[in-house]
Amino acid sequence: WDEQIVFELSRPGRRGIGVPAPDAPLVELPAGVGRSTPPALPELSQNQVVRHYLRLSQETLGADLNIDVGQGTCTMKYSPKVNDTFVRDPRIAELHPLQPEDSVQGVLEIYWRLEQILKEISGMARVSLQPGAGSAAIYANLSMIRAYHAARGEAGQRDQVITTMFSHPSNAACAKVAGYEVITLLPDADGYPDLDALRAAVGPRTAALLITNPEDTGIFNPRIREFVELVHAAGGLACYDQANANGILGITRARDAGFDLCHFNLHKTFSTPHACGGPAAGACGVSEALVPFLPGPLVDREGESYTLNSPTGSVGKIRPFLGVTPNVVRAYAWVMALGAEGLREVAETAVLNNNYLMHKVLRIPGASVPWADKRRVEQVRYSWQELAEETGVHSEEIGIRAADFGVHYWTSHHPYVVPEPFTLEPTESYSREDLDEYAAILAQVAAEARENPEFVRNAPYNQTVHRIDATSLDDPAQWSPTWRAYCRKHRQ
Amino acid sequence: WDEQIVFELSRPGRRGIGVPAPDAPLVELPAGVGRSTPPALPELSQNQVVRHYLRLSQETLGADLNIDVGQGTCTMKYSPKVNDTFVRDPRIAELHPLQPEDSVQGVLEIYWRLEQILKEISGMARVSLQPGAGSAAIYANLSMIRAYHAARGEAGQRDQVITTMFSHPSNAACAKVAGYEVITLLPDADGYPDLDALRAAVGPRTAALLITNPEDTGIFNPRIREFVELVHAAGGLACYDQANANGILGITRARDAGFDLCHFNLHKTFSTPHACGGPAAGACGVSEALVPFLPGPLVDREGESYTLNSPTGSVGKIRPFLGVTPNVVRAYAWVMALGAEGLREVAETAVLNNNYLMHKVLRIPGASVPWADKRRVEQVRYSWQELAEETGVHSEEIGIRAADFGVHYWTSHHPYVVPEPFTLEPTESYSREDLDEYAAILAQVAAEARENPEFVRNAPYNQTVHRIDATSLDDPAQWSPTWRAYCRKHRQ
Amino acid sequence: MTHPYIPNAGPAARAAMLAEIGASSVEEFYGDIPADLRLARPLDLPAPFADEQGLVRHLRGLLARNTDTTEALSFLGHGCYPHHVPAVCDEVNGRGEFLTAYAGEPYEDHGRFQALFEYVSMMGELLEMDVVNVPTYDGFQAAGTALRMAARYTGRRKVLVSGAVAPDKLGTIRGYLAPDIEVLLAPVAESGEIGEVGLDDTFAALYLETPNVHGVIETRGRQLADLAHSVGALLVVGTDPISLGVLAPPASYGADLVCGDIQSLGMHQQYGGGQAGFIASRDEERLVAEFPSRLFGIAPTAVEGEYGFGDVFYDRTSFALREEGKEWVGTAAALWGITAGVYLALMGPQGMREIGETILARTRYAMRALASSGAVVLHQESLHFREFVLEVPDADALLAALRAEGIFGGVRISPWRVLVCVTERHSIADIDTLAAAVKDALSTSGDRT
Amino acid sequence: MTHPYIPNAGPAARAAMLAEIGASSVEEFYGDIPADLRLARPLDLPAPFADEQGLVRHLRGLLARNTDTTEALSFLGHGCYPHHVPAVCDEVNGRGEFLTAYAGEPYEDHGRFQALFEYVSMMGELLEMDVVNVPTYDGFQAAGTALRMAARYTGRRKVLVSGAVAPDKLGTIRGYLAPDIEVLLAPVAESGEIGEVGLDDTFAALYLETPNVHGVIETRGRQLADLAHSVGALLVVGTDPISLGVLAPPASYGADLVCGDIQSLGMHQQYGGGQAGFIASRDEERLVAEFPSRLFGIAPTAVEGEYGFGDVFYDRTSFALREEGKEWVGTAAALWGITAGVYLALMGPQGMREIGETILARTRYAMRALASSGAVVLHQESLHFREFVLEVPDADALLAALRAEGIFGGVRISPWRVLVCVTERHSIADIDTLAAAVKDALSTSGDRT
Repeated sequence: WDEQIVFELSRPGRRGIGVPAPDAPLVELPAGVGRSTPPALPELSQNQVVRHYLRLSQETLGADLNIDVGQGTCTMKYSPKVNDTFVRDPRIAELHPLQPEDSVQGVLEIYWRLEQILKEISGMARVSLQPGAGSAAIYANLSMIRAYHAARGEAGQRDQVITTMFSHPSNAACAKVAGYEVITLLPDADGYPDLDALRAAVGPRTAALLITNPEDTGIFNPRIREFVELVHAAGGLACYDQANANGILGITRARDAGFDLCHFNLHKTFSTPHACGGPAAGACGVSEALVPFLPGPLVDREGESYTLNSPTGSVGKIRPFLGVTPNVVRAYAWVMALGAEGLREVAETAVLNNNYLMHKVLRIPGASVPWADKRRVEQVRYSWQELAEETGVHSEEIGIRAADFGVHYWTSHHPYVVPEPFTLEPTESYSREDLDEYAAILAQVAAEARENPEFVRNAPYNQTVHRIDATSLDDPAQWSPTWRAYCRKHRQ
Repeated sequence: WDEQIVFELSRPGRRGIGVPAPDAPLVELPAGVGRSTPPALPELSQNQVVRHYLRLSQETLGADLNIDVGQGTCTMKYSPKVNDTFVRDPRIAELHPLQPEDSVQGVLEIYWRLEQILKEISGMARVSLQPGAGSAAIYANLSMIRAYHAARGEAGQRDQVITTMFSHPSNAACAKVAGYEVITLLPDADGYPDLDALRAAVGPRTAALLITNPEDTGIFNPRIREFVELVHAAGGLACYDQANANGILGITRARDAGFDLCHFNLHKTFSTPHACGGPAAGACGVSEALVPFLPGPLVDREGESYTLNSPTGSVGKIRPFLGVTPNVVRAYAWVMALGAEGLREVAETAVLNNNYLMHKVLRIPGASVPWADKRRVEQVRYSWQELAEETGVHSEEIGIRAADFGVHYWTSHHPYVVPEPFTLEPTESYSREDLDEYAAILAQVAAEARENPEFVRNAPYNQTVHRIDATSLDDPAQWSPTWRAYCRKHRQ
Repeated sequence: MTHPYIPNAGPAARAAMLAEIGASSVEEFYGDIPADLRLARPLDLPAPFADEQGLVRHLRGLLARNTDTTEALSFLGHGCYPHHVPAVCDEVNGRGEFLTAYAGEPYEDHGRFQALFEYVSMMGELLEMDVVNVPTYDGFQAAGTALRMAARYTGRRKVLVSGAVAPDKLGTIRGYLAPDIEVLLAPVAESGEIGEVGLDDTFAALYLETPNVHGVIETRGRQLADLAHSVGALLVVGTDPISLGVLAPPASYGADLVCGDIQSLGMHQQYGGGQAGFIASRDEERLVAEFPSRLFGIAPTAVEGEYGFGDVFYDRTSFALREEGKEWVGTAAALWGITAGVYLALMGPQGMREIGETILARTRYAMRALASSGAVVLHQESLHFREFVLEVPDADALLAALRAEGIFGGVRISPWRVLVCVTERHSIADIDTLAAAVKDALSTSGDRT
Repeated sequence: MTHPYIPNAGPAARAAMLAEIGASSVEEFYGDIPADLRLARPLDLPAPFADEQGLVRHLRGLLARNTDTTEALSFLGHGCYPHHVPAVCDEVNGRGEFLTAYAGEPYEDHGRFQALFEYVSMMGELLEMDVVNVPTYDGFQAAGTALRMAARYTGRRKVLVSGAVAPDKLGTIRGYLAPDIEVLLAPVAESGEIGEVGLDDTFAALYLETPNVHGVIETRGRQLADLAHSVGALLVVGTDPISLGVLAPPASYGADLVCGDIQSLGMHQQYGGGQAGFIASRDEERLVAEFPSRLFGIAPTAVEGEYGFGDVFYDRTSFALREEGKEWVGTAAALWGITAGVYLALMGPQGMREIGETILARTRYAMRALASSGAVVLHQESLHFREFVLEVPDADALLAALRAEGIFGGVRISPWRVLVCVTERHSIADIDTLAAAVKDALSTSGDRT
């Protein structure tokens, strides 16, 4: 589609929906309080709005539509359609979060049940389902870490958080927001977070270690218990970012490795849809010692009924109300469709798929994986370094060309510790043929890069738009974060 | 997408959904009664099924996605999304048609209310909502015509039905199925059905006249009352195919012109979605004299409650149960969003749009309209005859090339009385810019046909597939109406 | 302001468009409608809802007066069945593209053609037949057309129809065949199966249903096929495809045409709105020539390896030939065909076998449970699929008593007979609930008399 | 058989893949997990539902224990509002493409970028501001971030926050600012508006909400902006965009940053799942540099006339700079941004004006109706939008009495205060119903005491 911007479709006098008339005397607003000029919103009929947005949707490569194994670390798994039906039910969609408890027993029971499930999966004492996504869960964990140390009178002293380079940037960034100095461990020669660096960093100022395992490289750190113990010995807390939990469900548990806090991303491991980037949902699990600090309220069961209670030293609300309820419902339904055995099949199959895909990708000339001798669990961060050196074509460019074949991939977060990175995570949702097809597309693009680097560099060819010139996006004189800014700067 | 046939995606052992276990002793079936070999259905995981069908959906040009003014006579109007929500409600979706009447008062009330609305719009005494689509409604009307004459002892004598060439083929075809000889009136020099031909045809053998007005040419026959009176005078019935009613809602009524029967297509005039070709819904309206013969049951109101009753001489069921309920609900909701004034706006705007589009199309060199001096109501059957003579490119070919621009059109039913036909009907749903864009696309393709006829003839270029060689579809040795037939004939 | 559904209705837009055309008012375009045919007043219709939420509230208010089968425990069947509808079926048929497409060419509507081709192909596997049509309206229509096809194929004007067919369906078939073809009824045996069959070489077809209207599975298919064929008649079998994971496909015992309704395959009950018909045959040119409906087939394109689609043997339809075509064709129920295709793709061979086994087992369980509850269960020795008949002193009284317990107990098919339907949606506990309620009702009414 | 969600789980598929890799079992891949960390037993989880319908029945059974706001007559607001959600909003956000997309590039996800760019652009028009972010989690978070932005922008570590803010929200803001920034509260005047404001040049910002937590519209915006600016502080205004068809956009009276929640614009209440935050500013480089969130902008492509999209000033985010970026960015609530865009495109300027007028008028009607019913309505002389406070002898008793009538009467904000919410979804009749029920309840309780 060659779809215009919605403002360009506007014609005066049209409208997309009717609004109820006041049926009561109008209220006059004084000057300066009332709006004097109507907002320059577009005016469209309903048919046009539908057509416009359906076209835009078709120009979006949802996980439903493609072999979505390329957004590594994102755990792009199938979000069962049946679970969407529950959240569209008015008995979820039309619930107000402050209804009397006795009118929401069903939804409270779901919260409670999902908490029990996540407690069992993590080994933790309690789990809060309030955070709106993974990073918010990291922030919530940091808030609890801060409250914990404050309660012990060590708020001032413990002002450092240690994390690793292959953990999500939000571990570092949220720690900073929570007031901590951030120490980042780089990988050692084996690709593991550097244990010596941790030994050097840890001490009386250590509030916590925030670590992912397996890290975004796909490598599981076998000495994780040592990491935890080192931090504990120094009086710090150990906090597990379980964004990559999909491959270890039912295999190993956060609490069993000694962690004090952890979080899951329900939109990754537990299948709730990624929704163009949220709403998502995070779940924070904590050990007994940290229960008093959990964000509130939590759902407790008393006999057959469920009630809301806030922990005594709660850090308060990380988000309004109880949480992203639709995703809590979906995650619960997903687990209930699988059970313990099913979750283990999820993990094992995801890991098998990942190793199978790695086997295929490593046969593509020019593709490599750092620390190739290490086992991989759920995803792999690969490198096109050889190909880039040979052809001058960068990983980003290969990814853009891959879009012409109806798939995509993600490189990695910055900085690119792995050069020319691309990160693949096939999860359990994709079939062997899907993985073969995906690898074949990468092989094809790599071959194109060798034969005709310019061709790849000028891709895409069959997307909605052609190669974007991004320079204006960083130039204050030109950038246009809204249509009105664009018209002012470029349409005068 | 280059999407395989679903059978090609199959791998043994996969499944898309779980089924409840019997929980009771299995029943053994004797040989010959039980199935001996499992059906060769495809085996896919749920993710694959979703991906497959979502891709196929994207390869389908729904009215939601395009300026769908080209499927003339089909009245492709906007189907409001809100109306879909009513039929997905379990209180419609999960109703069984044989529930006790007191458990379905809501749906019966909707049937009753829609009948009142259609009675008012048509002027008829009663309306049945049972037929599954327009042609089924035509057949239902013919069944009533047959029953009416039989009740008067004229079943044997009245064995002819008269219709017109610009009425839908089902008028002729259903009449034949109902046992009638069919006489078809051709257009006269003015494009009207030939009145002299009717005079010649009408007589004691005449059971009914089946006529559309405006006909598919878009021309309203001003002498329609004479037609009706001629038939009445001969003892026949006059039956109005109101598939083209959209332009005359609230303007003129079937009964006021003397018709004894009529039918509406709820999926055309009343906005219910066309659904790839049904489920649709037809509504048969009849005068008092024909009420006893209506398909049953009908909904009657008694005080505040609604009951089902069958007319005394009912022709029985045209379809199981009461009708295509979801479309009855949608049609009712559509009228209730518009009201009398709104329906008239619908009609007037549709007619305005049609005349505006005609004005634009007639400026395209090579496009013409037969009987150009006649006014048009709701649609127009145009001709590319001049263009075809000049370039050798046929109307079908131009339509296929137009698909490359994201629109389509329909030529006409056979036979092509209008040479190189194409039939456009913009309805009220499309904006002026939409019509301008549509006309511009036709102009562009016409220009291409002049410059490079081969180019147009080999279209399409950016559809899922390229030009189809249809010869095998008419060859019994090659045709493949199923995958198993295809594999047998072409994959040995 | 203009109505949200009518972009060009505003006075300014109208005026501009009229100016462009050179017309003074919309009235001009109506100039051919004689004054005496013009409605001189506004239509007398209820006041509309100018806002969407008002409309929603009005409609929801009406719907609230319904009690649906997720609220009541329903054992209603008799042609419309409460099977589980996979969420993916709704997801696919709710897609705007499929919901609002109509009659495009096999280029821009490639997906529609492919989805329907796949539907007929999966039905073909289930039926073991090479030709299946794009859906017709419903099972009634499909049976009527299949019999007309048989009549044209054989050139004969008489058909024998099993007596174990629903009365409404029989009425529709009779009406549909009335002008040309005589319909005779075959008796029903004590077992509930079809009884003695008298055929001779004036008959075009024998029409058999299995499972039949009472849920009885016919077991003499091969024998009846041989009998029909021996006099040059066709065997036409009506069936429900959801049974064919466990029941032998009629073609395997000699059926020439198979027909029925596909509502079971992924359509909600929708107060009867989910019906759609199918007809299948072997790939014999003379039989294919008798289909009125559209048949979609694969065709090559200009590019090797692409699958194109198109109409098989279009020049037999009324679209091509008007009254010279076979019966008629028009908009029918294509979306339900696509949906049934989704259903079959989800279920696969294993799912179809399991659902059949579950229904068979639960039906027998229900028959035994109800027999123990004091009702007479007819045809107990016969095989049943999904439905069976209870005989009770007073069907209305029983159903009313069950209704009071929140149970739609079945379809009253005579003053003393109730047709009970059990699917995979009914758990053993649901069946036990019914049996207990029936027992209560019968013992209470026994007390009263 | 494999699970429907796991295509490769079957033993044969596994074996073939392992063979291809050259591994003997999946266990090999777990070789790095020490034995003492391995869970030696299966997880202790509830038995799953192997079939979809069982799952559906289980979940629907749980949902049936909820009473939703279409069943009860609800006057609950306090941050989550019962506005009408146009069906088109649900249609668009239910599309599989939008629902399941994530973080693709602006090529294959062109539609996602465009839809979000259009959302921020329409918000920009409503707010009369040139910079609006892609949604953050919710209005709480947006307020916290806006204040942090102000602190970084001004280099100051103190903010003054209106006392008329919801306690939960204030708590979240305090927590969010705690490490660096001191939060002081401004008093609330008798009128319900913000009271005396003491600012000096140590303050980074004044945070004002309008309509505020009690539904009162602040009328001194310009004065407060001038005051803040006079000491070099920013005016940060929290608002609900649904009010801006009738209320002056805060930028028009001098607000530097505007923030809030967009749940009102097309999101169902979802038990609190529909929240999403926005922050807006003028297009000043130093302010833009302080946004932690993603900003989407138009960029040219290799083809003249095409609109490409991309991230504006990416190198300020934590994606680019980890802890050196501004706060953090991550998955938040993009789909609700797309949905709010659909909402605004449907409503247009006229719709936004009308809905504002209707809410204003009905709120005043409700205040008068309730004042006549015997309750004390606070801040009666002030302008209200959507919410107001009732003062009653016993809030719990009143709400319980209303609940018994099928009414969720409002949010208890203190033992004797109830916050009542009225939107365009509440008809005059609904309001009268509430008023009558309140009257009954108060007179009955009066009898009792």
